[in-house]
Amino acid sequence: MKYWYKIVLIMSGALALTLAPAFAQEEDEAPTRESLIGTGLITEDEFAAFEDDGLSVEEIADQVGLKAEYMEMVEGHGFHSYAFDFFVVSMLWTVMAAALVFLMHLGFATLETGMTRQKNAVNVLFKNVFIISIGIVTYALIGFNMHYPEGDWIISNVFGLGSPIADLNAGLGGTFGYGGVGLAMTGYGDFIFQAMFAATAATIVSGAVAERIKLSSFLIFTLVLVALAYPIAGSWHWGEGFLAQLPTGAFYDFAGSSAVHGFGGFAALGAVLILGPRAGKYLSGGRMRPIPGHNLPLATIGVFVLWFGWFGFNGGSVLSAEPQDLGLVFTTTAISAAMGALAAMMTSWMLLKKPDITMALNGVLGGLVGITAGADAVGPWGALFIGLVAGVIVVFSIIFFDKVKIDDPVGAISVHGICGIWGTVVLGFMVEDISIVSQVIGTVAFCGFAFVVAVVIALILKALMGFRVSPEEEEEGLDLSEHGEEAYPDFGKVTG
Amino acid sequence: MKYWYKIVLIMSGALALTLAPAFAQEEDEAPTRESLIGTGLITEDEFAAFEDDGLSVEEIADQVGLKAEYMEMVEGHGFHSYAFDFFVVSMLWTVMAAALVFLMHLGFATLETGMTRQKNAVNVLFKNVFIISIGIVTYALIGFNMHYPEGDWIISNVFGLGSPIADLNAGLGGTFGYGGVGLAMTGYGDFIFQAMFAATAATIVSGAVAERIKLSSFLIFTLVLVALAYPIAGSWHWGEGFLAQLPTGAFYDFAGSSAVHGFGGFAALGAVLILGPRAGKYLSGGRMRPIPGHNLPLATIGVFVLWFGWFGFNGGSVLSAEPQDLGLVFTTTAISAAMGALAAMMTSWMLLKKPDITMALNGVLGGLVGITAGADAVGPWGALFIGLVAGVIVVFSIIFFDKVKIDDPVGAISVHGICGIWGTVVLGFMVEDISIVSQVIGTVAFCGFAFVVAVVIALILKALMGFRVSPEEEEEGLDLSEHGEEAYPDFGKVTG
Amino acid sequence: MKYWYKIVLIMSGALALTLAPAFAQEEDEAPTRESLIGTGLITEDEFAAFEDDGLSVEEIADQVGLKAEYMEMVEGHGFHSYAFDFFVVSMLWTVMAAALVFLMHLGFATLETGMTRQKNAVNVLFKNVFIISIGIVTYALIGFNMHYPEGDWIISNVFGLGSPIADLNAGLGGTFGYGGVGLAMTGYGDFIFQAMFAATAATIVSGAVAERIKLSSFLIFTLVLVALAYPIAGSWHWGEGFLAQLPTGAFYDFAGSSAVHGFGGFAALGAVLILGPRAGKYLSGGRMRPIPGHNLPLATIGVFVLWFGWFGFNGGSVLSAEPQDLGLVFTTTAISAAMGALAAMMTSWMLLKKPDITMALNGVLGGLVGITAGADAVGPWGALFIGLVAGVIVVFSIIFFDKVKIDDPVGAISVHGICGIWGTVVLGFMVEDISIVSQVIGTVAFCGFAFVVAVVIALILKALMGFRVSPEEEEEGLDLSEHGEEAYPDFGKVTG
Amino acid sequence: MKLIKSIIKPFKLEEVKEALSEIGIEGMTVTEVKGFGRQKGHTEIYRGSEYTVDFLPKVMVEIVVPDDIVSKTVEAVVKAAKTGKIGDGKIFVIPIEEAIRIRTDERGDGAV
Amino acid sequence: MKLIKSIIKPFKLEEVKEALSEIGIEGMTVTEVKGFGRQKGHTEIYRGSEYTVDFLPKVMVEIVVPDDIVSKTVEAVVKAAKTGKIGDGKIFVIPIEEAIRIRTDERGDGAV
Amino acid sequence: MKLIKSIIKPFKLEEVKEALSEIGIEGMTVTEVKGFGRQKGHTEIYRGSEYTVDFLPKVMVEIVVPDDIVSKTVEAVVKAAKTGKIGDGKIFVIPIEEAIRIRTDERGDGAV
Ligand SMILES: Nc1ncnc2c1ncn2[C@@H]1O[C@H](COP(=O)(O)OP(=O)(O)O)[C@@H](O)[C@H]1O
Ligand SMILES: Nc1ncnc2c1ncn2[C@@H]1O[C@H](COP(=O)(O)OP(=O)(O)O)[C@@H](O)[C@H]1O
Ligand SMILES: Nc1ncnc2c1ncn2[C@@H]1O[C@H](COP(=O)(O)OP(=O)(O)O)[C@@H](O)[C@H]1O
Repeated sequence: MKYWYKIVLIMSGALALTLAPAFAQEEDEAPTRESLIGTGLITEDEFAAFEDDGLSVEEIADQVGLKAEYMEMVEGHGFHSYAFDFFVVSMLWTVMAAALVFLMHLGFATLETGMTRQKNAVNVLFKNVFIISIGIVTYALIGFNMHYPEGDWIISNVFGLGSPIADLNAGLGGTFGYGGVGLAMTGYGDFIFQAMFAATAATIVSGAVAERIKLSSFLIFTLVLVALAYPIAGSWHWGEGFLAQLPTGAFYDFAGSSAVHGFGGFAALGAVLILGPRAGKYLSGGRMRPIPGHNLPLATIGVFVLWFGWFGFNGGSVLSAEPQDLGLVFTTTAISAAMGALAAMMTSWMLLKKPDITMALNGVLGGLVGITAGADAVGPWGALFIGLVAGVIVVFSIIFFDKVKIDDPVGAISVHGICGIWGTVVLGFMVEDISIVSQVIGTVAFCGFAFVVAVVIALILKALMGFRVSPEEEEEGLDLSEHGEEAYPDFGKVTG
Repeated sequence: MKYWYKIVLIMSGALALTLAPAFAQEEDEAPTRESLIGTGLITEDEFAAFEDDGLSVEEIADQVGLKAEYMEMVEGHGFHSYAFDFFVVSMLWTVMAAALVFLMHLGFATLETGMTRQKNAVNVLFKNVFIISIGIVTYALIGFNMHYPEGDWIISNVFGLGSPIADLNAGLGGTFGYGGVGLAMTGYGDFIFQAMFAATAATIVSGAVAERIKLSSFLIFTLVLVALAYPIAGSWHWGEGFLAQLPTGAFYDFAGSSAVHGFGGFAALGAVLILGPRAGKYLSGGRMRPIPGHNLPLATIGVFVLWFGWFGFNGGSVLSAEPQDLGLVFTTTAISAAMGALAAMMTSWMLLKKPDITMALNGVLGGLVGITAGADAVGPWGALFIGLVAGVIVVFSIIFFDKVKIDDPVGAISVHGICGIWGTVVLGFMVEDISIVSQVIGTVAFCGFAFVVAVVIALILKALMGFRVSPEEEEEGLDLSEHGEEAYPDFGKVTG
Repeated sequence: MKYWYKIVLIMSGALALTLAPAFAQEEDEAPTRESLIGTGLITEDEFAAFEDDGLSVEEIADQVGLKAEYMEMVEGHGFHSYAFDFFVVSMLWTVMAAALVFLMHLGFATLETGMTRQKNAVNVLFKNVFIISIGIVTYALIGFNMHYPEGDWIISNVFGLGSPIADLNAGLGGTFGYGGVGLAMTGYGDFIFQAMFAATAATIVSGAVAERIKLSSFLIFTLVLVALAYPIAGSWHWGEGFLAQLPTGAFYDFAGSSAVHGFGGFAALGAVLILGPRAGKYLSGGRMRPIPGHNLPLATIGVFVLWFGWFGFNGGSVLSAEPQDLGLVFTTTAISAAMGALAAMMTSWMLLKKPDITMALNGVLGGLVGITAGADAVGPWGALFIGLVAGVIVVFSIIFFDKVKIDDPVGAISVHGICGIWGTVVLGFMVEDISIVSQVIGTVAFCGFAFVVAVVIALILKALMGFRVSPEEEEEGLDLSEHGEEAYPDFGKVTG
Repeated sequence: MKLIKSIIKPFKLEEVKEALSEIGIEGMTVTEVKGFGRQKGHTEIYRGSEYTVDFLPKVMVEIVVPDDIVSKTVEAVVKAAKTGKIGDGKIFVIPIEEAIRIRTDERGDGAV
Repeated sequence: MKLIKSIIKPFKLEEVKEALSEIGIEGMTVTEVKGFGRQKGHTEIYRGSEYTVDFLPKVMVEIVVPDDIVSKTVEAVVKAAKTGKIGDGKIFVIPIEEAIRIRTDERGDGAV
Repeated sequence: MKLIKSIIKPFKLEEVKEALSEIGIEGMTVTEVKGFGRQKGHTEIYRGSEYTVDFLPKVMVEIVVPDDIVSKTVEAVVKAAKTGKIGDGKIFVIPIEEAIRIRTDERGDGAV
């Protein structure tokens, strides 16, 4: 046994040597100066210039070949070749933005892990890996075509049944004809960017229900949320459903303060209400005992990564590389986040006498959620204002929910739910042509629907299989009880 | 109370259903084959091709509509539409680079936290969240227009008072006319990229003064540095001030070895001198006791993230997507960082008999700081040389400062200050047309100014409100004394 | 001594003031309306439009200057200016992708650190910093020109001796002529993207041999692998060597399931066989005791970062910004990773009764490695299938290697080696025009060669200087024995 | 004086502390320990392999009290720490000869 | 009854535990400690400066046993923990007055 | 022989160690503990809510010495650990019956 690898070694070596001999490379018919110029792809002058640079005829032929290849590629876009380069840049931005939104899931994973206790860290991480994975797969299977029914409604403007995605590059899917200036990407670009969005809503819930939810129930809860509820609600607005056609004027939510964050925050609220607070948080006699997160550097990593990813979340929602919007959206996003942080720092410092890092982090996120609805619709001063208020709101909101015994370990309800409402509704007051009434209707539709769906699924799961772990499992920690694993088996340990 | 949510639930559900009915979608006037071809936007052949692909007249009309929209967008750039696509790519790169430079703040936050003690981790993180936030906000309020006075000087070529940014997309701000090839971005692109730079200088200081500086004093110190000192100094060089007009030839500092890193490093030196070393570092009898950082994986994350972000820092400083420069800058940046790491590893291994990870990390950073001034001016071999020397310098420099009792927990003075000088001055010897004299003048101006400003603010703060925490607070750790919070409340703890 | 800084302070201040005086700015010859229109760069109408916007003649002249500059830049690309904008976007994507692949080294560093014990964390981090650094430097010195011999073979189609890179922007290196549609980047772009790839193979080994390999031997091992073995093998396929010319049809491996991951995984296998398992893993009586990694949040960070970076690894391998391929590659990459995670979660849950986070993480990586060979050749359903099988395989493979006492702390052999084979070979069955025989030959060539080289170097190193640390050093941990440093000196410690 | 060394379940610490406060005990020293006893350890899993963790987290509370309140103290701890399930822990009573308060140099019962 | 307090090298814990099981000892309490003794500490390095770490990681095993098996227990620990190299550690035997099992209120030898 | 068990403030450990070295004591065992006593805990804050941390970090130093140097040792510890502020800690002296050096099987005073 011990020496079996020697045999493999010798055999592989022999094989590699056997395979090595060079195979004769076939030569193409030799090109000439005339044949090249005859193609019309190179002028006499250009040819001469190449010769001056010392290129041989073969090498010049290669260069002409490149031009032919390029022409073919552009012509492949047919009627749409007029916008070829703009389309290429925009598509590049779309997939980069998709990658950035993907990275937000690292942000959520580390933020949530850092803000909860050590004994539940593996559980939080596992849920986050699951969410992004199931999100992408179900979005391909049904979500995408449910989110964007393209007129294919079951209940008109409210619900379209999704089918698996087909070859999205087929037909116009790979050209500028797919969506033009307003959606300058290929079909796959559209899919992947939206797929990364889809899982976000579920991730938001994950933090709020952490440290006590039963893993299997959570997985099913997530599945329903991400595969059905999110695309259905999304179709009302981005899928050109009823919110895009309100008589009071179309609902406006640029990148999803309500459609994504409000949705996630209120789904979290619904789940938390059914779940109840963590054991040990509320003591007898109405006293409350905070349960500090176990790793604040990890939580801070999470917030920086989320901020970074948000440039893709908001910036990518321009849906092309249109430079004026891109610059504005990056600027408003950064300013609102920064101002949210400063406002939350100052508010918590004045209110609580100590500068609280967790409030600063939530201030960043509040500012980001707040600006998401109007990142392209307000200027830097609007962003400053939205961030400022969001940073103040988030502090009071977190304290409020703690008071009324709605236990949310990471502050997701306040950050995503409350600041999501703020950012959406305020646009009715700040931006001309955006109707306050439409904003309120849209916000209520998203938040209300998410809340109802969450409560209903949670109640069903509770009845069928239990929604919460047993007190013993909660005491022991979900890492050991659900996973039989520890997050840091080495730290301060005598023995495994 | 317990059931209030059921009411909300029912009401929301009812509301959602009420809102759902589909509103009739209005139809546009039906287009025809003739009307479309009549627009001149589609040829007969193209029309026929679409028909062959099975598109209906309505669908073809949509495609023609896209073309019209695109044309309008390009024409919106007026005279500058000739460079539309190049401008779009360049602007995309600018905002991406801004996001990368933003991420460097995560790098600094984790590096600094990892290199200091557990009991000060929250404090370090808090400062880093504050710095980037105040940096962005003050840069919008006064920094940007102070940094680039556009001839609007108070003291000619030395000092221009900043005003809040206005609508930067106005006028030519959203077109190629804003800056052309040399600054191919919109006004907001310019702002956001420079804003991310601004906070860097202050962040550099943060690490050097960690574990003993009073939080409130540090916040004020940072505010002055980032809102006033950095843009003033920056205006001398990038704002076309006196350093751009030296009689010996313009000072050359591509992305800021001196203008950002030297500035930050020497501001750190000034602050550290007033502050004094951490308690316990220098024992009686002249002995020195190192104070190891508490989390070297975190510090390593920081350095990798900084290296990653540096591609945006240096690459974005091309200020367009000009492909030749971009490739060169990425290459020199990577080679110098890599060589810096190898050099520091070998130097510390030979010198100290052990391969020290913290020295390797500082070698990476030294190489990055070193190449920053000339990333577009030297080739790969120049980069190899600059990185090699930077990696050696940084090791000796850190040991030197430790010896002379200038206590810098993260090595910021050596990495940013000393390697910043190295990278700037050496260009005078390596690159034709760069004057040694100008390089020395520029370096001294930035480093000297930063040092003086830091010392002056520090002395004022010391007199007014104290610059350092009390020995008891330092002993207890700033997390508990300043924030009343712990970074890892769970680890190895019996009870909260 | 104490006051020396005051002198510096005063002197610097004085110097700064001395340098400050404004130098008179020289004026250019004043332009006129006629002179500008005379350049042919601006029409009368355009001039008038500018005047309407309130621009002065000087300002209009500036705008005309920008146009001239732009024209010059485009014309600088000579014959290739037809593809200027596409080339610019593609090059931007190449360097961005290089940065993303660079970031994968952060992913590897944190994954490997998290999956090993605390007492070896510094050692793992040090190795990772070394690998990327030596990788970049040696790739510049010999690797690049060995990897792409451009016909300059020593042994035809098998081995070309590398030389240091010259000025890669020279000649056609900075234009579209360098590589055309199929390689739309500058020479430096090509270099930096490939350089980031090169170090990956060695990094893969690093995790498998962790916790027992002698540092100095590992550094030499890595050096040989990255500087010689990887580019030689790579030349067979990407360097147009014999694998690109098989009589059965060219071997197909889009981004390197075999050429990078299989190579790395089998090099790891070779090294591990010579090294033997970690002390304490296999107890007397054939029992096995798992050695849990010390920081699973860190490991999870690693996997998310790797997934993020993989968008650059696969997406960048399109070698241009061709939008159809880009969208497809991002989509297949994401779907395969997601499906790999789900499959590994379910497999380990059913098999082991507990949902194991480390298996979920390896499932993500298995899916990513699997799709790497065919990311542009299969559609979303192919990706789903490849990921699904990879996620199942990886679980069984890890358990298998553990059983046969091949101790691989991070699962690198299974993830990179086994899933690399899977992803490469399956293409022969899934994609028309890809020959099963060629796929098998290519896979065997890469994996076999890597294995043989690894075993040979390992045996030589073992004979010359020892390949493994002493049992005492292993027991104490490599951090103390090799580096004299601890990763977390503060945690749960009474005193340093 | 006696040293009362109790090994208890970690989540009972708070209750034990309160029970002791109620009977007027103002000082104690707590250590995190690992216990091995009749209570079986649990099984963990890692990368496909199960293994047993024999040592369970416990908390050791050390209290020095004058002889006359030893039994009252022991009773208080027993009452507060008991769950009735295996693994509740032990109390050991150890004679001590002298106690000194560092701050004041006080000795004997007055020092604790 | 006696409290047998042993300070041993950490990697010997497993062997000591097995040796004790073999002679029928079913309970023990383990603490992570730092030891200072004849065995010198080691030198670490940080950013170019060396410094000595005086305290070495050790494990303290506390076992309460009836008087009659004290010497057997001590021998078992000595045998299992010995490497013969400096720093192997110490065993201290301390008299105890009473032992109580919290779960059952049992006292004396039956409680351990 | 006696076991001298001192609970001190963590930052005094270095000084205590040096004081003990000076009087020729070559061995000791140190444990990180949490103390509860007259010294009040501190208030922490988390997400807007204050809470009290009752347990303060302390260090327990255990030293076994022959009977004749007990008082000298106690004095050395008291002197080195005293700050005069509340919370300085306690010293408890406990009789021990036997000490064994694992490496050599030495017993009694020679073992420590
Ligand atoms: N002989 C002993 N000596 C020291 N500690 C013991 C002894 N027996 C038990 N312990 C401690 O008491 C804890 C509980 O003991 P165990 O036998 O599990 O349950 P119970 O006390 O309910 O019978 C153990 O985990 C261990 O820490
Ligand atoms: N007098 C003592 N009191 C308490 N613990 C001691 C004493 N002497 C040694 N120890 C503990 O025993 C450990 C081993 O002692 P050491 O003198 O290094 O080796 P050895 O026991 O082989 O002579 C020390 O690290 C310390 O934890
Ligand atoms: N009765 C006691 N039993 C055991 N440890 C005690 C006792 N009283 C105090 N301690 C320990 O001594 C430490 C200091 O005691 P404290 O009462 O706060 O101050 P002081 O010793 O100055 O009066 C406590 O934190 C605790 O660890």
